[in-house]
Parts: sequence; structure tokens; C-alpha cells
Amino acid sequence: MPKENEFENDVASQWCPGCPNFNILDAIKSALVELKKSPDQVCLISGIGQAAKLPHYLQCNFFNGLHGRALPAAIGIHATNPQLTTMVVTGDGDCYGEGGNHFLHALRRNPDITVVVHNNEIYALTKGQASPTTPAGEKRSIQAKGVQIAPLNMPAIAIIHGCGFVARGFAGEPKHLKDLLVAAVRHRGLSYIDVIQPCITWGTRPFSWYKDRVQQLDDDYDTADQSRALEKVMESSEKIPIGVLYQASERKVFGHRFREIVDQRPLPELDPIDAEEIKSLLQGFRSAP
Amino acid sequence: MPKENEFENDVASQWCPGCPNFNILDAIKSALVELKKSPDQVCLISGIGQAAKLPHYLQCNFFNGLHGRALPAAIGIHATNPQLTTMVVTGDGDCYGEGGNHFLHALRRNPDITVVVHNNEIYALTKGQASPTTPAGEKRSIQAKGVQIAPLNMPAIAIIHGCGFVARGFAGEPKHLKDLLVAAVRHRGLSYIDVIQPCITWGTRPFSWYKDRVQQLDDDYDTADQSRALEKVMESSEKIPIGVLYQASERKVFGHRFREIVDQRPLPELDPIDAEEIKSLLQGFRSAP
Amino acid sequence: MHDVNVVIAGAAGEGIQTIGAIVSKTVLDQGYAVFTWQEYESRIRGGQNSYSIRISDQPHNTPLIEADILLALNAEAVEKYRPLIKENGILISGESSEGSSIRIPFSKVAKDELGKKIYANTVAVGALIGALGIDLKTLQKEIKNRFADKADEILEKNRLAAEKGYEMADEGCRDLCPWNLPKRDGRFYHISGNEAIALGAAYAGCRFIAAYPMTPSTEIITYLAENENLGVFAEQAEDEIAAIGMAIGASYAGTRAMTATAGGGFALMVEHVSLAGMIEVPVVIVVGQRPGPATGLPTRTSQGDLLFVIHAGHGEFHKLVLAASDPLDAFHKTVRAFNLADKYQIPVMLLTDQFLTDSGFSFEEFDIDGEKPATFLADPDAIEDYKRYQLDDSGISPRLYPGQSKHLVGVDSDEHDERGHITEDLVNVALPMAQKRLAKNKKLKKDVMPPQEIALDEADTVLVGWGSARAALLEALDLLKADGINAGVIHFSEMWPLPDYSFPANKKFWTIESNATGQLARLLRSEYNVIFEGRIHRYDGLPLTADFIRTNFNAKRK
Amino acid sequence: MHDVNVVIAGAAGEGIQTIGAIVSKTVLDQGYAVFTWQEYESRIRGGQNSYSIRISDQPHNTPLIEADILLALNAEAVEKYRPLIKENGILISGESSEGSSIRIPFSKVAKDELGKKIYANTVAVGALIGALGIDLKTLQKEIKNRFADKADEILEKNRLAAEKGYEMADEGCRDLCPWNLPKRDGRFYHISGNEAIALGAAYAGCRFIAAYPMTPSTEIITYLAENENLGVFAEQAEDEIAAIGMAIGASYAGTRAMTATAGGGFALMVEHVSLAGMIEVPVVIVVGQRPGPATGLPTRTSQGDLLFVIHAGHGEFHKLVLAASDPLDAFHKTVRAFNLADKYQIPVMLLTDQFLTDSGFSFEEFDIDGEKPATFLADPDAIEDYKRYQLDDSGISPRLYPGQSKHLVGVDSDEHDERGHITEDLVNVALPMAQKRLAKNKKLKKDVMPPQEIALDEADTVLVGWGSARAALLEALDLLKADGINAGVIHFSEMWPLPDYSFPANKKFWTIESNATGQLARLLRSEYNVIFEGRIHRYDGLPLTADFIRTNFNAKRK
Ligand SMILES: Cc1ncc(C[n+]2csc(CCOP(=O)(O)OP(=O)(O)O)c2C)c(N)n1
Ligand SMILES: Cc1ncc(C[n+]2csc(CCOP(=O)(O)OP(=O)(O)O)c2C)c(N)n1
Ligand code: SF4
Ligand code: SF4
Ligand SMILES: [Mg+2]
Ligand SMILES: [Mg+2]
Repeated sequence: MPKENEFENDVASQWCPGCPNFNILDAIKSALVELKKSPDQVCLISGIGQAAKLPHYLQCNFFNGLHGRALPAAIGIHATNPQLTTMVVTGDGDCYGEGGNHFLHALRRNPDITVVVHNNEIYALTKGQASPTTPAGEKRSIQAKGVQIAPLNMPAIAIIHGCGFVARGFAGEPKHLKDLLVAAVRHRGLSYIDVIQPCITWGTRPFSWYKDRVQQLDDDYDTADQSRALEKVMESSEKIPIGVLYQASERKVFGHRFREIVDQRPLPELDPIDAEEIKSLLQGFRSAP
Repeated sequence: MPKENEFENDVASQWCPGCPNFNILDAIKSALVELKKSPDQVCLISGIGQAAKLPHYLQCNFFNGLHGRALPAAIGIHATNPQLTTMVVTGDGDCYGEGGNHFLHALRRNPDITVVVHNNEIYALTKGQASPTTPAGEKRSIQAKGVQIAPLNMPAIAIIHGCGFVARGFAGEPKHLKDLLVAAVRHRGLSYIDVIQPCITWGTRPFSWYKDRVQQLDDDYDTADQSRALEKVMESSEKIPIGVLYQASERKVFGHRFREIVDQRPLPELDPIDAEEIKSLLQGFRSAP
Repeated sequence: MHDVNVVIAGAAGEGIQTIGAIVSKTVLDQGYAVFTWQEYESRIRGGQNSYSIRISDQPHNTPLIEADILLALNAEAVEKYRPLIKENGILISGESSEGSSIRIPFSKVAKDELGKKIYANTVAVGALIGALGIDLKTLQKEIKNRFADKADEILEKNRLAAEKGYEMADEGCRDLCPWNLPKRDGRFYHISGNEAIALGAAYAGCRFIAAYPMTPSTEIITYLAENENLGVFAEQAEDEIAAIGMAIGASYAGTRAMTATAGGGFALMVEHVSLAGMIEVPVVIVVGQRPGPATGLPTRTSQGDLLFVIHAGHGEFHKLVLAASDPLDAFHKTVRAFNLADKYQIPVMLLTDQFLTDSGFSFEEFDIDGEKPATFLADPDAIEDYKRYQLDDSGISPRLYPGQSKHLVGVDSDEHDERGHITEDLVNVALPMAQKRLAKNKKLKKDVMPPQEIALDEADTVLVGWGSARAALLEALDLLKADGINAGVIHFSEMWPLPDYSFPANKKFWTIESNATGQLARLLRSEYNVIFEGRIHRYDGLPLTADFIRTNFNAKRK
Repeated sequence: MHDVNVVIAGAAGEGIQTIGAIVSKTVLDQGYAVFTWQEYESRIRGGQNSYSIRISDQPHNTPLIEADILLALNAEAVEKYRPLIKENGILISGESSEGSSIRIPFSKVAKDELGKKIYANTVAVGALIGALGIDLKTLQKEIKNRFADKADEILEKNRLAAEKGYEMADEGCRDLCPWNLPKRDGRFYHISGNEAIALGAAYAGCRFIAAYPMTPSTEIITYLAENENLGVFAEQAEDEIAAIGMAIGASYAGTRAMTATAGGGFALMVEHVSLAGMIEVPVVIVVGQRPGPATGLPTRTSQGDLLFVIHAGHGEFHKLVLAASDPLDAFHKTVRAFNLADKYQIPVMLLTDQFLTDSGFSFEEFDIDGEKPATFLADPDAIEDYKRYQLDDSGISPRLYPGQSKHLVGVDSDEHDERGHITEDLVNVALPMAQKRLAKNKKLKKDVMPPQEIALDEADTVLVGWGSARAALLEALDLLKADGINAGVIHFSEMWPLPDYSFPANKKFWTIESNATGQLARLLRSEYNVIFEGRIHRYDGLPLTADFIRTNFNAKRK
């Protein structure tokens, strides 16, 4: 049985002391323990940004790729070996800016992976430019007079497209976040958690601002109700709802047809194609005897 | 006053004879006449695909750029000269596939341009692969066993993000389409028309299939009702509604703050910066006298 | 025998491809080698395209431009392609055109005698086979095969249509048609570049392809998707960035993976090429060349992306660039691409071009034996403390994949330590890691095959070319010999890194390239210090041919 | 005077940048030239970074590594940077470290005497200024300016903190501090590469910039966005593809437009570079180099993207690649980039690197006169029948923009006719159009400036380098002279196309580059057939310095 500390490693963190990213890291580690995973069963994929450094800080397989491009890598990994617990750890810039197109199309594919977005409403690693979720009006280095354009609402886009697990977490509630993560990983198909992660260096609001506003969804909130979920993520209210916003019956998972052809086996385990098979296909290109 | 034929040109078309793209072309020309535009006031921007060839077939300024990249060019053109009537003519592959990220972020910016998507649910120019709007199950060249993943719903995404003018047209109803185009161009801010354009070469359904299903929105349909609009584009029904799906009060247009600094003038008309201004800025880098 | 060249011309959508396919299969089944070459516009209907069939007793895999027989499906096609007809050649056409040698009202015949216009093309096929003097039987067999899964009536009507056309040509031909292609017992494979690459990939053990449609490489993923039992996961990506991203992800996860595109799509992959170099994940990228810049001439051919591909990617890392000469070579190069990508844990680009990918080449044998698929994974059981990027003088660290064993596999696009973790220690970690990666080149360079030398001994002039121009270069030697010139060929098909090689002394070198700026020449000059006497460039979108080389050589030499 | 080198070291977030900025401004105001150089990790807090200030009476714009004075803000910084201290140098540190020459408990002093720890850094500033023997008055003036818009109390506390530090250093210094920098009447500009480029762009008439944040080029758009009254529309794009797409759109629409990025972001722009070449729309792209491949070392420096940038883009088209030597040169090169982009209707890449963009260089004069902004638009009134791509032997067609006049402006990424419409006519339209575009090179090549030759006459050894290495190369000459070597320099700052130029005879050439594979050497070999005797490569992420060059030269020469 995996122990808590199986996922611990001793890589020195590059995050600012006190950054809420540490809470997300802890939540992920706890969730993996709760899920009884061992490090070799887990693969974390990230792009570039502060959030994207997370995979370095726990014991597991990891693919820290290009800015904005975690999702394509994750889809390739998942297609190759669906037995891995594949999780994308990304930022609002990484996933909604540079990588916006991949997110849209990941929704279409429904791969069995979990996407965790550290949403700090900012480009933190590059020192505080606006991100696609920065509220309009907020002053940022390139947006010296305040952000002039509207933010994206990715949870709404996910809900519209029938993503089977859409949640919002808060880095200030690591236990709640851990529960979300456990449920997300258990969900077969794409699960997506947008995590409110206030940046204590570039953020404009104190941590308490978020603490005060965040509110767990009521127990009687019906996660199966798509239009209600949509309303929830579109309404502007004093409170920010956290929890599972939408959960749908499981759709077919990416590649399900292909899996049948290869007897559900991970691709690296397949036997090589027989040379005879190629030769016989080649006969189709040959003139009649 | 512009005459009908001011927009005609004699460039030979590369479209298949009878392609509904011709109807869209006619509708655009008629709309421009009705809008009393002259060719030099109009700039059409496109990517690559069958739809994207349209700007060649009428008399106007045009920018036929890269596959998927019409929107960034259009935004640069609009930012430089907002007095031009800037229209993007694109396909479902161009705009929702390769260019998906730019569409998302165009919604944020709200430039005063019109985006017309020839949605034939297919990659036509490359000979019939599935596009992001091909219905699941449909057999396509690369999708030999039928499309396995869900289509994108871009009108829904536009509505969610408060795009001020979202419409659906039908290439089989060019007069109705023309009216939509006129209204779209008149709308200040981003206007977006998804046009059903059955491909008669690669399409799987006859033109009549569409003709039978398409239905103009009722006169009492309230275009200002965002949630109703969202329902409309998300409901699966026998009928395909066409018309203005959503129209919102005008938001601030892309670059509005900057326009004030330059007295609303197109950038090429601005006087060059005075060398003295640069020299005086340079004094800020200099040691005290 | 003298080679016979048949050109079928018509608008897109008129059916020249079907006619071409039936005719070439029939000729093939008659026992001859055929080389088929298509040139077409970037549109779905209309325009004027052609489909050429070169018939010979031995494979001659390079186009002839002049036609013995031109079959033109419409009046415009007659106008556009008539100049290609040889002195004693003939024109076969339908009702709409003047001045034909043999005018057969295909549509009218089809309508009147078979009840439907759609049989017109089969009438034309029959006429062509008749004019070529091929047994009707061979054609009927091919028609039977091709329409086997259609309704009996359709098959029967097509048989009749073919017969009708055959007979009418026979009549029209009389003294006009000297051709006679009796059944012989040659047997040939007839295959295109893309088909060979798809098969080569499957043979090499590729199990994952992601691609975004782009001429001239789309057929690779299409073939693999259609032939599902090859067990290759084939995914159409949302864009080229995702395509290569998925392939790299799949490869990291332990399977052989590839993507395929053209120059413009490859341009979007460049950042990922650099990523593959950094994280040392093998990946194979097929780049089908077509004339640029930008969208250019999307359905035409070119060798214009050589230097771009060689230098693609920011920062410094090693890659391998191969260029296929013909489909058989493409098959083997594909296997080599996967093997060397794995061996060195680098990105490998395989260059093709529209000419190679769309043309049908003949081969007497298509021997797939040669370089065998070989993997270079480490043995997890033999490793105690696994470090993905363990320093090693060879530059090659042990490669495992996630989930394979208890060993954890971490890769990182930042400069990293041996376990793949981000480093800022410039002196002790970053520099040795960069040196480790760069050390690969020493062995890699030795694995690269030197250029092929042909007829160099006698030659005083040497034609230097690369990739798909090989057959044209070889045929040009014969033509030049007839002009009294002793020429040889040096042909490159492994482009980067360039192997140790010395150009022979005392010869005059000419580069022959399908581009305007002489990219091969620049490359060879900087690597081998070779001086070129002359240069022949073709960059109108059409392939190099022996005739083009000869004509230009004679015009340019002093 | 002997140059004095001060190094301030500490963690990110500890304030070394503020300390560095105040100290260097004070030194500057005292009448000295300063060169400031930063090396830092890719993180927001923590790690260990340094900020060096080289002080001299004349500008010496290249780093010294050894420190006369090291000010270390924490114990780790002491450990990491102590080896840099010169024989007679001193270490100033706070409470936490051992073995200092001068130990001042900055935080305690701030807390005890000023009530708040946040004044600790100003105490440190005071100490440093004291150790340097600069008038406290000059520092107090600078503090007054810097805190002018803060509350009076804050200003006053800072003044006191500075005084405190100054006095304590004075005490500690006694016989340790030989430095004395009396007020003199030198006046210098102190400016970074990015600031100079932003100003150069505004001066050149650039009215549009779109960019995606990426080190080391983010400051260009940031500066232009902040200085709104320069009238430059500055837009943060969703990705680099959009950034260059918008810039090209803006340029087509008639304004000068640019983007700025690093190698990895540029990799994403490559398809658009080819587009600009095809549609002949000018665009300026700043590429700030940092070590790759992939994410590499994001905050370090490199000259590793030269060949990549030169060959970027599918298909064949001309481009211009410039490389700035220092901020003054960067200013003028930026103007040149816009002018030549317009003149030839091509993409122009301006190469910088983290060293150039982040360092502060001194100049006695910053003369902006030189190449004046010049536009090359056609006159719409003088044209009757406008054709955007009118054939012309110069390769340059008349350029108008949409909405400028009644003339319609159409551009197309496909191969096109003179009006910009798609063509499939290979012989009559496509080929002449390709030739027209390629014809530009003839004149363009003549507009490119030859390399700068320094002290070649006497030299038997010539150091050949490029871009931001210039000052280090020049300083290396002096050092080598002391070693008895007569060396000269050939310095390239316009990289592609390379101009007609002959390397002088009978000299030994060495390339000096901030990369591992010798990219400049490869380039020059293929263009000029020059042979290199030796090569010095630095690729640990740190800039070339005179000392590095000398040491390596002496180690490598036989
Ligand atoms: C192609 C590319 N463009 C730009 C960058 C520079 N870059 C690094 S991190 C980053 C922003 C990250 O923002 P986000 O994903 O929100 O992460 P955070 O740092 O806020 O956690 C950018 C733009 C890059 N590394 N690669
Ligand atoms: C970067 C790039 N990738 C791929 C292509 C090939 N390509 C040309 S058109 C097209 C699809 C167009 O589909 P759509 O936009 O729906 O237009 P349609 O032809 O259906 O009107 C593709 C993939 C290209 N030109 N450039
Ligand atoms: S900059 Fe912000 S997001 Fe990044 S580590 Fe620091 S607090 Fe966290
Ligand atoms: S292929 Fe389809 S979309 Fe393209 S022109 Fe023909 S009918 Fe129209
Ligand atoms: Mg962020
Ligand atoms: Mg389409």
C-alpha cells in the first residue's frame, strides 16, 4: 500500500515561499495516496509557468513540455498507455492563452485525463502580465491603463461541450480540493478543475478577499443539471462557488474504438507487426500474376 | 452611389459549379451594395480553404493569408484602420480547427469586424476530412469508421462570451443571408455569422435535407435574451434555426481607449513622431547635469 | 521496347484519376512497368489536370513529358495539352473537340448504347486500351475486379462500355496506332511515395500517428487510418502543433510515433522539433515539399525546404534529415528514420515532395528486408537507480518509458539535471548536460550514409542532386551520353548531418535542384568546400526530368 | 582611473534590483559611466542572482566578473559569490554571514533605528556608496528623486537609512576601501537594449506592436504600452502566432508594425515569416536569444539562434537579419530594420540576446541622427491601373495600402498574378512572379553593411564575432596586447544576406561565439570560404567577456 510519503521528493521548489501552489501540490499528493496510486502509475504533464513547475515537486513520471502544449502531449500519452493516471497541471496563461485551441479540442476528444488549472488570473512567471482570466480594468505591466478586454469563461465552455466533470477548487481549501481531485481522477473521461490560486506576489487582492468569497456548493446542488451549471459559472455574484459544477454520465472515452482492435493493451506492449503482413499488403500493389 | 456591379470582378472561380459558396458570394456583394459601400472601403480577409478563396471573386481590398490565421490579420487591420469595413471569410476548418484559439480571443477583444464562417462540416479543399463541426459518426477519409469525437459549438461559445451579434445563415437562402450580413456589418463590435453551406461534392446529405430543416426564427424571438439564445444553439431539434440568434447592446470596441489618444485617426495618417520627443525621453536615461 | 507515354487530360472531377488508375492497372497486368505522374490544380472541380502513364518493359520511374497518346476529356484540355503530342503521336478525344486523330463521342455512346452518361469514362478507357494494342481481356479482368462489389448491372454496363470504346478505337486507329503491347510475364509493384511510407512506418513498429491534413502528405495518415488492422492509432489533430505534440507525447509514453505534413505545417512544428531535441524523445516527421513561400502552389512539387528543415528549431541540438529517392527507398528510409530516431533519441525529418508522394513508381521487386526495425530501449531490470539523462560520453542516456517499470521517467524542456529536473546550476549541471546532448553527433555522423556515386569513373562531368530527382538524373546520363558527354551522378539521400565524404578530384560538378537558390549547393559548399561549375534549377512547380536536365545542361555549358 | 566593479548578490525578491538601480544612478550622477549587468534565475523569489555595476570614467560596456566590492544580502549569496572577490576586494554583508570585511546588520539597523525592516536595503545602499567614496549628497539627491511621490515620512526614513549605512561603512572601511569617486563632470546615458529598441521603433514610425510575453523581449512592448503618448497601439496577443499575424495585418493596412519574442516564440512565427515573404508585407521581428533548445535557460544569454533565424520559413524568399551590438546600435538598427523592411517589402529580424536586452550600457552621446525614418510607399495619384505585384526587374512593386485611395490592394499567400489573385498558370504567371520576388536580393545585398574592421592593419590574429559580443571583443584586444598578441577584430552586425566582402589575407582568424556549434563560422565558411584557425565558444548561459576570450585564446593557441 502506498504511504503518504511515497510521492514526496526532495527537489527544491522555485515557488515563492507561501505561494498557494504549495497547497495544490499537497492536495495532489494526498489525492494520489487516497487513490492508492504508486508513483510509477502516475504521469504529470505540464507546460511552462509557475504552475507548470509542479510536476518536479513530487515523485512520479513527468513530462514538463512547452508553454501551452501540455494537452497534446497528454493526449498522446493517454492514447499510448491509458493505464497511466494522466494529469495535466497548467496555468491560466498556459491553458487558456497559448494553449486555448488544445483545450477546446480536448473537450471534443474526452480523453481519460484530469486537467488542473492553477488559475491565478495572471502570467506570474513572466512577471505579471494579464492572462485570459484577468478581470477587465485590472492594471498589469503591459496593460498599464487596465485590461481592456473581457476574460474567457472556460468552465462554461467545458459545460456546454458536455465535459463530464467540471469543478472549481480553491487553493485555500486543500482538503476540499483533494476531494475534488480524487473524484476527478475516478471519473472516466476528461475531468477539469479550475483552481483559484491567488498569486501572493503579483496579485492585487489579498488572500482573504478570496477566502471571504469562496463558498462550497450546497449539498442539494444538482451536478447533473447542465443549464443550472452553466448559470452557476456565468452568474456574477458576490460569492464564488467551489465544488463539482457539473458531472455528466460518462461519454465514450477517446480512442475507445481503437482499443478494441488492440485488445485494450498499451501500445508499447503490442507485438511488432509481422513482416508477412506487410508483404501481403504489398501484394495489393502488384500486378496480377 | 455604388452600383450593384461595382463589386463584380472577372476572376474565374475555382469552386465547383453549383457550390453554395456562390450564393454566399452573391449575398456579400448585395449586402455591400445595400450598405452603400464602395470597393475601396471594404477589406476581406481569409485563410485557406474553399471558403477562403471568396475574396478573390469580388472587387475589393483583400488579404488572403494563412490557413487558420485570418482573424489575427483582421484584428491588426482593424486596429490600424477602423474606417475600413473589415470582414473575415473563413471555413469551419480554418476558423474552428487551425484557428480556434484566435476565435476565442477575438470574442474577448470585440473588434468591429464581421466574421462569416462557411460551415460545410468538412475540410473540402483537402478532399473531405472531418472538420470540428462534422457530426459524430459520419464517415470521412481519415475517419474511415466514422468520426469518434464530438463537434464544437462555436455559436454557443460566442453567446456565452457576450458577442454582440451572433447569427446563423443558410447559403440556400441568400436574401435572408444578405439581410443578416447587412445587420452584422452595421453592428458595432464583433459580428459573427455561421453559415450552413452544404458541400455538394463531399457532403453526405443532399441540399434538400438542409432546405427542409432550416427554419427562420419566429418574429417574436427575443434576440436580446442570452439564455434563450444559448438554449436555441444547444437544443437538438429536427429544425435548424436561422436568423439572428443573439444581439446584445454594444460593448466597447477593441482599441477604444487608444483611439482617443490618436484622435480617432487611422494609424497611417498620423504624423511621424517628432525627433525631439524621442530626444526628450532619452534625457530620462541620462545622468543629472 | 521504346517507352510509350500516355497522357490523360481533363478537368478535376471529370474522372481522369479513375481512368488513369484503370488504364495503368491494366497495362501493369499486361506485364509492363508503368510510371504514373499527376499534375493538378488546387481545386476540387474544373481547371485542367493531367495524368501521365509511362509504359516500359523495365521500370523507368521519371516522367516523359511528350505524349504518344493524349486522351483529352474536354475541349480546353485539348487546347492546353495538344502541344505535348509527339510527331507521330495521336489525340483521342470526345465529341467536343476539333482536330482529333480519333474522335469518339464518349458521352453520346454511353448515353445511347448504355443508357447513362456515367459510362463515358469507361468508353474512354476502352478506347485507350484499344489504341495501345492491349488485349481487351486484360482490361475486362481489371474492370471485373474494380467493380466487383457493385451491382451486377453496373459491372456489366462497364464491361460493355469498355468493349464499345475498344472497338471504336480499333476502327479509328487503323494506320495511326503503331503500339502493340502483347501480354508478357513481367510483374511489377506499382506504389506511390506516401503508400510506401505508411507501410514502412507500420513495419517499423510505428503505433501512433497524428497529423493535420495537408497536401502532399495527407495520404499517409489516411492509409494508416483506413488499414486499421495495422494497429496504428491515427488521430487527426486540431492543428499541426497538436499533431507533433501528440506524437512526442506518444513516443515519450513508449511507442513509435510520427506525424506528416508539408513545409507550411512543419513551420508550425518547429518549436516542438526543438523540444524533441531537448527532452530527447524520438519522433519522425515527414515533410512533403511543395513550392512556397506560404501557401504557394499547394499541389505542385519542389525541393525548396532543405535548408529550412535542416536548421529548424531554436537552440542547438542534433537532428537527422533524410530525403527519399523513390517509394522503395522511402520505405527503407522510414524504417531507418524510426531506428535512428530511437538510437539517438532525436527528431528525424524525412523529406519527400509532391512528385514523389503522388506518383506511382514501378519496381520489379519490393524487398522489405534491409534495415530491420530495431529498438534501443534500456532494460529496466538492469538498472538500479534510473536517471533519464544520465551523463554519458556517447551522449545517449538509457531510455525507459513511464509505466514500464518502477523506474520513474521525467523529461523537461528546461535545461535539467540527470533526473530531468530544472536546473539553474550553469557550471556543474547545465553545461555538462548540453555537452552530453551535443556529443551524439560524433556517432550519428558515422551512421549517415554517404551519397551514391554512379558512373563516376569515366565521367568528367558530375551531376549532383538529391532526393526524388534520382531517376531523372540517371536517365539524364543516357541522354547526355547521346550528346557526347560523359557524365556521372552523385546523389544525396541523407542530408544532415552530412557524412565524412570527399568529392572526387578533377571533375566538373553541376548541381541539379528543384529550387531557385541552390540549397544543396550552399550546403555542400559549406561542408565539403566543393566548387560548382554550373547549376540547373527548376522551380516552376514541375518535377525535374531527364529532358529538362539535358536541355538546360546543353544551354548552359560553355 | 581603474574600473571599479561592484556586485550585489541576493535572492529574487530581496531587492537587489532596486539597490542596483539606486547605486548605479548615484554613480552615474556622480559623473561616471556605469555598465550594469544582471544574471538571474527563472523564478520570482528565492534562488541567487547578481547585479553587477562596472564603474569607469569612459564607457566600458562589457562585464567584469571579479568584484572589488561584493554586497551580499544573505548567507547563501555570500557563499555563492565570495569567490568573485578580488585580492584586495571587500565583502559587505548583513547580519547573517561570517567572514565579511564589513558586516552591517542592515535589518537590525533598519528596525532599531528606523522602525521598519523595509529600510534595510537603503541602509545597504548607503553602505555601498560610502565604501565607494561617493558624496552622500549625490545619493540623497537620487533618493529624493526616487521617492518623490511617496509620503514625506517614507522619503525621510530612506534618507536617514542611507545616511546610517553610509556612516557605518565609513567606519568599517578605514584602511579597507581605497576607492574614491569624487564628483566629476562626465554625463552619460544609461540604457538597456530593449529600451533602445522601443525608442528606436517609435522614432522609426512604428505605430503597432503585438507580442506575447517572453523573456528577454517582454520589455519592448511593456515600454511602448506604458508610454502611451508615443502613439503605438500595443496589444498582448493570445500567442505568438497571433502576435505576428496582427503585426502583418497592421503593416498591410499601412502602418509600421513589429513584434518581439525569443527563439521559442519565434519558432511559432516561422510560418508567418514565410507569409510576409510571399505577400511582400514588411514586418519587423525582434528575436531575443537565450539558451535553448526548447525552454532551455530562460533568463540567460546565448547567440544560438543565428542559423535558425536566417533559414526560417518554408519556400524561398528574401529576408534581412540584423544583430545589434549595443543599445545605441540597437536604436539605429531598429530604424534600419523598419526602413529596409519597407524598401524591400520583406520580413526583417533583429537579433538581440538576454545580455544585451537586460544590461545597462553607458554612452557619452546618444545621437539619434543617422539613418532617418524613410517610407517607400508609392503615390496613388501617379498610378492609373494599380497592380500590387506589378512585375519589375528590381523585384519591388509599388506598395499602397487599403483605404488609402481608390486603388484596391490585394495580397495572397498562394502564388498569384500581379493583382494578387491565385494562379495555376505555372509558366506565364507563377514563375515570373517567383523570379520577381527573388530579384530583390541583388539590391538588398548592396544595402547590407560590411563587417566592422578594427585594428586589422597590425594584427596577425583576428577575432571574428558578431552582435552583442562587440565590446568584449574590443576589450579582449587590449588584454591580448598585454600578452604580446597583436590582434584585430572583424565584427558582423548585419548577418543576412551577407554583403560582398573579402577577408584580409595572411591573418589567422578565430571565431568567438556564444554558442556551441560555431554558427557564424559555418555561415562565413559557406559565403566567404574563410578558414578558421581557432574557435572560442561560450554556451553556459553567461555572456562573453574579454577575460573569457583571453583565457580561452591563450589556452587554445598552439
Ligand atoms: C512559446 C512561449 N511563449 C512564451 C513563453 C514565456 N512564458 C513562460 S511562462 C508564461 C506565462 C505563464 O502563465 P501561466 O500559465 O498563467 O502560469 P503562472 O506563471 O501564472 O503560474 C509565459 C508567457 C514561453 N516559455 N514559451
Ligand atoms: C498550416 C496549414 N495546414 C494545412 C493546410 C491544408 N489545408 C488547406 S485548406 C484546409 C481545410 C480547409 O477547411 P475549411 O476551412 O473548412 O474550408 P473548406 O475547404 O471546407 O471551405 C487545409 C487543412 C494549410 N494550407 N496550411
Ligand atoms: S509569483 Fe505568484 S504564482 Fe508564482 S510562485 Fe510566486 S506567488 Fe506563486
Ligand atoms: S468541394 Fe464543396 S465546398 Fe468546395 S467548391 Fe466544391 S462544392 Fe463547394
Ligand atoms: Mg497564471
Ligand atoms: Mg469546411
